[in-house]
Amino acid sequence: MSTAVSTSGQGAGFTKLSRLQIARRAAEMIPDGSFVNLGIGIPTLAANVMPEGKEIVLHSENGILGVGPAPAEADRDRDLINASKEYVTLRPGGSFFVHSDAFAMIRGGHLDLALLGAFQVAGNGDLANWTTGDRRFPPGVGGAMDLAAGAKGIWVLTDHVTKKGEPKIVNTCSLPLTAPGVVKRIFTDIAVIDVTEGGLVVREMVPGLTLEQLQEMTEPPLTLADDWKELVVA
Amino acid sequence: MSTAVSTSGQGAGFTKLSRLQIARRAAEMIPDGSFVNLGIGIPTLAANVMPEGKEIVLHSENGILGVGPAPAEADRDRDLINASKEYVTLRPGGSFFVHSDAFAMIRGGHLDLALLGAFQVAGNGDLANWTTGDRRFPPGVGGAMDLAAGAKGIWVLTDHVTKKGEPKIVNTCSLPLTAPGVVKRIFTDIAVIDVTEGGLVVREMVPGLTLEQLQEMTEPPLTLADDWKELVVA
Amino acid sequence: MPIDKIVPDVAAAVAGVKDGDTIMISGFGFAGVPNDLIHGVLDSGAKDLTVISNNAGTGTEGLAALIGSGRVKRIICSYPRSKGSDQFDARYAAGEIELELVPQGTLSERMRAAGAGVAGFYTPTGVGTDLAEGKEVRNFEGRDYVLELPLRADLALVQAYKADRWGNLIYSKAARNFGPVMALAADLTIVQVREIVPLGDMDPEAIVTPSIFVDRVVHIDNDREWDI
Amino acid sequence: MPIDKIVPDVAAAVAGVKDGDTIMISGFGFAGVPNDLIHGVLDSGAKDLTVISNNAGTGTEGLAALIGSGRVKRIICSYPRSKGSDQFDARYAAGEIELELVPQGTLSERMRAAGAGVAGFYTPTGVGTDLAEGKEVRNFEGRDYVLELPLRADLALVQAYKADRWGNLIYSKAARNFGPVMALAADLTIVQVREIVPLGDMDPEAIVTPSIFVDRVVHIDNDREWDI
Repeated sequence: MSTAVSTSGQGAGFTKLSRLQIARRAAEMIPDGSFVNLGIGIPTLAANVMPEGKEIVLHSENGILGVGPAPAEADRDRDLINASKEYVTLRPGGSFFVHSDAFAMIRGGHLDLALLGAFQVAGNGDLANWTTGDRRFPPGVGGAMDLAAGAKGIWVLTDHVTKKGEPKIVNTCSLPLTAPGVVKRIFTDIAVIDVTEGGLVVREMVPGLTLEQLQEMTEPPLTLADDWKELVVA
Repeated sequence: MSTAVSTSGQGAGFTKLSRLQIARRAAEMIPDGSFVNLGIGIPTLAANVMPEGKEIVLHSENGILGVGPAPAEADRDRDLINASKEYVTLRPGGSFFVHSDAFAMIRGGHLDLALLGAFQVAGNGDLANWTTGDRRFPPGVGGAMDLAAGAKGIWVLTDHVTKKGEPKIVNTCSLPLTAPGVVKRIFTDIAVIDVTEGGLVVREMVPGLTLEQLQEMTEPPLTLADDWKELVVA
Repeated sequence: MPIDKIVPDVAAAVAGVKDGDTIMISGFGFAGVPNDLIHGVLDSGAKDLTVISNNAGTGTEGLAALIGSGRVKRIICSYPRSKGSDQFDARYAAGEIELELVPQGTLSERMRAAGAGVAGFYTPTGVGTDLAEGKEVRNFEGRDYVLELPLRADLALVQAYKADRWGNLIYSKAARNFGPVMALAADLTIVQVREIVPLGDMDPEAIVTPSIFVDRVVHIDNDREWDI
Repeated sequence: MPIDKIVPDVAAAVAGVKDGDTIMISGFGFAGVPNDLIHGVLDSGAKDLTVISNNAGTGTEGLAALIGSGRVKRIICSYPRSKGSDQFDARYAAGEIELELVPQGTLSERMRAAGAGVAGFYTPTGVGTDLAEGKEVRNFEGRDYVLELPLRADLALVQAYKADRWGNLIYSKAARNFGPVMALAADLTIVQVREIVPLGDMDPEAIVTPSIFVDRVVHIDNDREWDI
């Protein structure tokens, strides 16, 4: 587990989670026995920090069920990579299949959960994670739209704000949508937020962060859950 | 190979082919290297009389490529049957697959040829082979409509006339169609007939049979091919 | 907690089946028919069932017994009548069972559509025939196609050869037939297998039905020949 | 005559490729990319090509080299931009290559449709997004779906692990990816394999791509690491 880094320039007394810690917190909350897709970016890191004592089956869009953690460098196999093109391993009970079957699993509603990255998430669960809209760069959709449309639940794993400090959790996505109204939970480097019919509900915040501070970095109004907890990663 | 039987009651000097001989004649004419589906009835018999020296890959709708001949009784395997529910074997190079893939092969145009049974064939290639229209009995379509719509070529294997002596090769099918305009060649117990844009062309007749006799048993007008031959089964 | 889809017996395997359920049953002819599971459904007493299966049962056991019990109100299949399909034939002649006849490729593709999140597809099969009556026909690139809709089930009863505790399956020869595609299309996929193997024992390249499609597995070591 | 789909070299494997062809290329990231066959196409001089592939090539070899040659006028893919996709990025920025971006599941399902005789299908993927613009949207049971059409190719270039002379294929781990579905969708399926085995050597239960989908097989024993 990498060390959390202090935020700089915000003058605030809290420490942001690393990417791996975001992935770890999401991994901890996955119900035991789930079949879960890990999308490109922070989500694929989760395979390396799955909690002990639970049996969760990880799906990769490129035709793998039962993805295991990254191998030692000597054990890397160029035929065994995940959606982020990182080397992975296969757990006992795992299987390989053709792309069209991988997406039959996705679109057919067979996955309990998909963990995805995001450029923007709106207060109503709209997700934008495939194009910055900058026409100089080619967009890349990959499996994001299929996952957003097909998995029973969508959790987003993302930094809370952009590199420029702008909110990524917004009233309305300014970027083209991946799918409307699909996100159920947002794991950021400072909070865990549920998307509910009544709006965004903060379940966890990193120690030292106040709701006011979090609200300043978030466009839609936030409510603090009665049973909110400090966001601490094991 | 069973012995040909003499026709009775027609006073004609010709001998009809057995079902196995019909299958054998069709098998002889399959181009080398073809991938061929064998439908229920006379067609599945062809697997037992494939010509030597050619390599033809037989497909069965229930998920087999590389169907071989019937096994000896002691070698029967209840998991290895063909479309007619007869015991078969698998040739080296054969494979098993799910029904939906078996029909992807069929509908997707990957089969060079399908050999099917028929209740009626019309002069324009219309095929009727799934229901007698008698509402007391349940109809059964099986894979016939998929094969008729999907294979590159359709050959029909059938008796020339019904048990009552009525023509099965008709001007217009009175029975509900399996598919319109798909039959390319008809193998009967007395002739081999091509369905062409210019009408039905007789390629082969059993020894002793005249065109006039054949025409009496056939509704649409027949033309004799310039290079017609006696229908003799090796 | 280790995932364990293996249940102790047939009753536990079919637990929850209820009146009015739609049940897919694997098999083509006598190959790959989950006879023990079918008799589990029979023993459950569930009625007003819709059965989706390629054939309509033969002999006196298995699907024929279920149909003979009068608890199947409707069957969706491609080829109901065979030598020995007396139970079905009698009920059909008496107007006591509804029949939806579906071309075999359309049957399996409608199952795949249901399992793959496809809401409809255009097939050339059946165009210009009675079986396309009342269905939307649409022309693509000069050829007509029929719109077909997904076929789902509450339960799929599947026979396979081997399973592990995650529910990975391999089959035996042509007994594979409809099993893998029915496993996609049902809310609850129940499998009877001849052998249970330890997790990791199956070649990951050769698994036919990945674990995600399977809910319950029951080991049937009495592999008797049924009258079907 | 024995069926023998094995050809002696890459040039024979890609013989017949011509200007204007549409070519599917297997692979996801660097796994399962048929680099030798891609260079065969490059060496053939064919131009005005349309490439269908999940990614758009990285590094200096393989698909990146083909795109860099300026002979690819159009690419249909789901995820063109990756670390190292400089060849594509430059051509795209210069307006020298056309891009049709297709969601990955729609991409593979459109291939399957082409290979399975399906003229169109309704998918929930992309509804309400820019990638569904101009496409028919239809409501089934209260949910919107987009009509997607089959995706065919003149050639499919596929990398597999083992083949026999009939063209049966098995793959290696996640290098399987698009290979089996591209093999369905192309008029001519050309495969490079690491190993050729005698007919009958493969387990018939474990064959992933049955022989019927394969046209030519070439053995590449030089399994070097490409700059991709």
